[in-house]
Amino acid sequence: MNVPQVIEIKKIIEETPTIKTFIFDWTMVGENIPYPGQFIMVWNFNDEKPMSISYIDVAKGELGITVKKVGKFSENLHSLKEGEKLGLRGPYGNGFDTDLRDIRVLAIGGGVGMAPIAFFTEEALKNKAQVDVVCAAQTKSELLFDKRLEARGANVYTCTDDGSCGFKGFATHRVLELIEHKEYDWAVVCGPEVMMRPLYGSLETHMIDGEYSMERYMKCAIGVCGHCCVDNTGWRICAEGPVFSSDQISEIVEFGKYHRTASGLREYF
Amino acid sequence: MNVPQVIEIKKIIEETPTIKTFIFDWTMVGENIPYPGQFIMVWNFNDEKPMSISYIDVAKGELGITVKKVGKFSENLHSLKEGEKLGLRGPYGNGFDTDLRDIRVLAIGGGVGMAPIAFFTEEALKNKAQVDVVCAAQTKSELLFDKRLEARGANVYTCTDDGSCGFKGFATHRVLELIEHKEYDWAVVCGPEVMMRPLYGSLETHMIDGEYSMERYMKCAIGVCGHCCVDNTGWRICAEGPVFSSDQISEIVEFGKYHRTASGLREYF
Amino acid sequence: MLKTQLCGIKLKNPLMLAAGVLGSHASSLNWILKSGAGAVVSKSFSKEPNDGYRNPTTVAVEGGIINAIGLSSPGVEAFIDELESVNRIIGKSIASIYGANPEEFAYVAGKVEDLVDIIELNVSCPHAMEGYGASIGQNPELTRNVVKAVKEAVDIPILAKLTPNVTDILEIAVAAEEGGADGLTLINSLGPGMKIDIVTGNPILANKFGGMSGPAIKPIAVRCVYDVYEGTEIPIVGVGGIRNYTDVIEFLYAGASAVQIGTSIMYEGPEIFGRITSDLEDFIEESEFNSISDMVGFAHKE
Amino acid sequence: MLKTQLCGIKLKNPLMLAAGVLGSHASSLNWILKSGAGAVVSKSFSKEPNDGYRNPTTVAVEGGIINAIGLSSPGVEAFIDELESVNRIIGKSIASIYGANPEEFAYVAGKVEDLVDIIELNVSCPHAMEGYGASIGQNPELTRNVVKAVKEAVDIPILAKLTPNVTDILEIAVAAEEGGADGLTLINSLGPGMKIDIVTGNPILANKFGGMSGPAIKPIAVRCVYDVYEGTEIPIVGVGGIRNYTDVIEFLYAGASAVQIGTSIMYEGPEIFGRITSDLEDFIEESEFNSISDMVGFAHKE
Ligand SMILES: Cc1cc2nc3c(=O)[nH]c(=O)nc-3n(C[C@H](O)[C@H](O)[C@H](O)COP(=O)(O)OP(=O)(O)OC[C@H]3O[C@@H](n4cnc5c(N)ncnc54)[C@H](O)[C@@H]3O)c2cc1C
Ligand SMILES: Cc1cc2nc3c(=O)[nH]c(=O)nc-3n(C[C@H](O)[C@H](O)[C@H](O)COP(=O)(O)OP(=O)(O)OC[C@H]3O[C@@H](n4cnc5c(N)ncnc54)[C@H](O)[C@@H]3O)c2cc1C
Ligand SMILES: Cc1cc2nc3c(=O)[nH]c(=O)nc-3n(C[C@H](O)[C@H](O)[C@H](O)COP(=O)(O)O)c2cc1C
Ligand SMILES: Cc1cc2nc3c(=O)[nH]c(=O)nc-3n(C[C@H](O)[C@H](O)[C@H](O)COP(=O)(O)O)c2cc1C
Ligand code: FES
Ligand code: FES
Repeated sequence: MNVPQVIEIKKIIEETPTIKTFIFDWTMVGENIPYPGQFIMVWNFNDEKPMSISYIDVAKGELGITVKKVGKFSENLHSLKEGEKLGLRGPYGNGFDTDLRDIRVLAIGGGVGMAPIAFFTEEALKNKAQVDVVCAAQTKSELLFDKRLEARGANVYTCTDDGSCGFKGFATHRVLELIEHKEYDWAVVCGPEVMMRPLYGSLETHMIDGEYSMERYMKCAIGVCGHCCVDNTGWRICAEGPVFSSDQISEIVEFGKYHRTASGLREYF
Repeated sequence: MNVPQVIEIKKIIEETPTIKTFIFDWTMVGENIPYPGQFIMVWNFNDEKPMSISYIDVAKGELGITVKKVGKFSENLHSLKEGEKLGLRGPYGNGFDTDLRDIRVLAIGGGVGMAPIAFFTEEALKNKAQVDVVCAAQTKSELLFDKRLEARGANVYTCTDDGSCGFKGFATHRVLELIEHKEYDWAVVCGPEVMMRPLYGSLETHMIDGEYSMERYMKCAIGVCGHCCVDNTGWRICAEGPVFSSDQISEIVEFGKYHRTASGLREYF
Repeated sequence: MLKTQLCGIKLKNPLMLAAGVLGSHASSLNWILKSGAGAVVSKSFSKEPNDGYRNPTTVAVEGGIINAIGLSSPGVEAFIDELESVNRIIGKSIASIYGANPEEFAYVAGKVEDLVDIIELNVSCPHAMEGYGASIGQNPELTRNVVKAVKEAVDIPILAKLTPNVTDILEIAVAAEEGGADGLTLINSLGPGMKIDIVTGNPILANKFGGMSGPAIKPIAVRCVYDVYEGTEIPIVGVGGIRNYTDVIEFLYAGASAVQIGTSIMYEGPEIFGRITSDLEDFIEESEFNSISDMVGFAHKE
Repeated sequence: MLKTQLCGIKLKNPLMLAAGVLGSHASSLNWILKSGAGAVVSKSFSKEPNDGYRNPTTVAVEGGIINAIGLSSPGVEAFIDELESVNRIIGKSIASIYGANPEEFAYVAGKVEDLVDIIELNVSCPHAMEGYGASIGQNPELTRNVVKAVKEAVDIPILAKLTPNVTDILEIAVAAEEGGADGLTLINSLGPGMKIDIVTGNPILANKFGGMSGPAIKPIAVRCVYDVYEGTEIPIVGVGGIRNYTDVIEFLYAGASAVQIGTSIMYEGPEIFGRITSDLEDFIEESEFNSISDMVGFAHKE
């Protein structure tokens, strides 16, 4: 399983001007069946990087990843056409708890952080959770998966930095407004750490436990190299993570503060 | 499984002046459970040689081998005491067919060739076969397992080269006498090839099919080295054998004629 | 569709039996040929008979086995009888030979030249007696001399089989090429390795250590083929850990023109040749390749 | 009961974390110590920061993985912060360092001498940049010089970690001993090896080849320890493929005074240290041994 399987891109969906979803055929058996929050390593024959799983269809045997164009690797993926190939290995990491029947969940995704949130929301809804989604982006055209999740029965609350969708402000603001007026039992969060850090504060203040998905520079993704370990617990994002509970987040002192580059040097957010 | 397990000798039974049985504890699960005709490789920390399994007790988790003192290795085994250790790996090879309900079987063992014959006879009797055993040795005190099999319900016919047990003559003579007066459906044979060769002739003449257990110099016992292969089929005694059907025996041109030494040189019987 | 050639010798497919595995008798060699191999390599034999090491001569390890058979051989005179009975109509016959010096190699090669299609020089056994096997193949000078002596003695193609247990296999490969080898067989068994019984403290093999073979050594073998392909001009026969058609493809891509299969016969018997040839045919049919030779060295493309 | 010592350093047990596995941050090193390791070896670091190779840097193979992380390192200045946070009360801290020449090694060693208990010299990485890693450890002269320079620069014990990818590891071990090494760590990853994708023909690792580690390399590592134990006087740390207490015993019997565990952490996480220590205790209790040191070299008995 820890060898990339080279698979044709079956379908490419342009989600926003900077975000595309890539769909692949995927054998859905045993440990191969991903759950929300897990990621796969994507090899473009030049580099290999982690991507959250944003979509699966077990019956059709399909899996999707959703990529934002931000640098060399993601630009290369965006240049690919249907029928071209990528190497995929995984799924890796733990995942979100989706066994949330009758639980009132607030799912919060910032930017391409909506990728695992969308997959989570669909599974949680199947399990009869009540899911409100906060979908945040810089501008309206960049909102990701808001329509998709609305169609599945989630209440979707959007917000953008420039107010182009109505609500002007960061996810934090949107969430604060919501939790002051509505009761939630559980939160699920994925996005830039500069967004997650204050969100974590607000949710803690309102005593809303939940799970947070983190990103760190990954090399092996199979729990050996130690490059993705976080201070001070030493947990591996690729094995013990990428999803951590609120309690665990409180032990991850670097959360929202710094991460490490390819060499291992700390880089502060 | 292809690594010797070092096990204490639980019990040693002096069967004859030159033959001892060694009993070991043995984990009786799955492929570890031997069937008659299979052998194990026995390591005395100096050399390693094949020995047929002569006895098992699945409930008690016991396995036995029966060794005749003929040379350096077997002499060393004979010098061991209960509680001392040997390395065992296996079981290897195919085995005798024991699924012989209501079949009239003639089981023939010469010398220590009675080891797998005894194990076979017990299993065949459990499966409700009718088993007559010809137990041959050089002299009465060397008769092996005749009492054991009689006690289990087999008809045992003994013969010795010197007539000390009553019948004087080789197994071939004993068998000829029997098959001329009694009907058999199936024969099972193990002993020196100089004995098996004429026996094969007689049994073929009387149209009695059966199975023959062969010995060849063994190195790996796991079917790679090719040292135990026989002409002209190339079959490996350790994998396709050591038990062969009458039809197969007819294709093994070296049967009863020659075998090969450690270097691979042919040695004629 | 799998037809190819090696050093001018036509092969019905690129799969060969590796030396020392089911290769002591004509009967087993013929069985392997009937099972679908394009060629068979004999067990390595020498001028004089040799019993090899005491047992245990093999023991299982993770992903394969280690063995120290110790180059048992009935000697060339006896082996001639075997080679004469190999069915060279259904496949090619390759003699693997060993010796202590160039003269012995040349002598044995000359004796069997007319009975086989290719001669493979075993200068690489990792558990041979002092002066034999890898003690030659770990030295470029000795390797060159052995190859040269045999090249001068016979007219059929010769393959030099090399050991991976050197600091730089390319250096040895180049020496063999300079000596006149028509091709290279890479790799002999790895290590050597050792397994110790934890109850008694005894190394399990009578020879204490032995060469490692089987699926676990494949990555090393593929790398050796890849490296040597870049630095030499003569064809390569890849060997080490092949169990499936995908393994064969890796070796071809790395630069092998043909491959040998040894230890994996332990898992499923000679039938492995039939299974892999048919899987390989299916693969090529669905691929953009037209022949085996199209695939050779594909991993070196830009 | 598992208490032992290495180069005069007391260890609560003979199990250590191997270099480069979960060893980049103090946080993961402390986690491993808390999980029961007697000592931890850091990821190898250098004078200046180094990104290492592009991904893919690891890929699975039969019985283990091959990796070409490429010695990524934040540089000694940044690594000092990590070493300062290692909890040296619950276990020992070992710095693995690398460099291009004796001066660089000595410089880095001097910088961290006060922060660790032992320094391990990585002269053996099989996928390092030209001039680093195994290109030192494959040459006895260079190895001797690096060891000597560090020995002169620091007062704490130094281990030379050697590569198995040489014709004769004993030759290198002796050179390291002559250079003044207090002990030897055997072995760094094997090969290197290569895995090729059969669809595209690309070698999977960005660096094309990488060092092999995991259970498959154990027989080779055990043999290296066994051989070097016979030819040198200084203590040996065994490493390569350990997954169970039985593997640890094999290394001790072969001649290792302590062992390191790397790749197998992939299978069950840091808990492997707790499990193996407890299994090892049970074994010793039922055996005739009284201590770890009783077991060292047991396979060499007559
Ligand atoms: C668990 C996880 C899930 C992810 N899921 C997604 C996803 O669903 N969609 C998506 O678009 N992106 C996702 N990413 C980020 C993605 O892996 C890349 O970092 C991103 O595509 C940028 O790469 P680039 O080369 O295009 O840009 P670059 O400019 O090269 O990199 C931008 C930043 O990405 C980070 N990065 C680069 N390489 C890696 C690496 N090997 N591992 C981790 N981070 C790296 C670094 O912080 C870097 O500064 C995920 C990352 C992680 C760790
Ligand atoms: C499948 C099989 C089952 C056997 N079962 C039994 C058994 O139940 N009881 C028993 O006493 N013996 C059995 N043997 C024979 C046994 O393996 C030894 O050959 C025998 O003990 C003689 O060994 P030695 O060293 O004492 O005598 P030696 O004088 O060294 O050998 C006598 C003869 O034994 C044969 N022999 C030696 N080494 C081997 C070897 N590695 N493999 C095969 N044959 C060898 C040779 O023909 C040799 O000439 C069996 C052999 C085989 C192949
Ligand atoms: C039992 C055994 C015996 C071998 N004997 C020889 C030999 O005589 N000559 C030789 O060149 N190689 C010999 N080899 C090495 C194989 O030919 C081959 O190079 C090696 O095993 C790697 O291939 P594999 O992994 O497919 O077995 C032997 C290997 C095994 C397992
Ligand atoms: C991902 C990875 C990174 C490694 N990095 C280093 C390193 O930086 N320095 C070093 O000396 N050895 C390094 N090694 C080698 C290990 O320390 C060890 O020698 C080798 O992996 C064999 O042990 P194992 O089979 O228990 O992993 C690394 C191994 C792996 C798997
Ligand atoms: S990326 Fe290597 S341990 Fe997580
Ligand atoms: S003993 Fe090796 S193949 Fe049978």
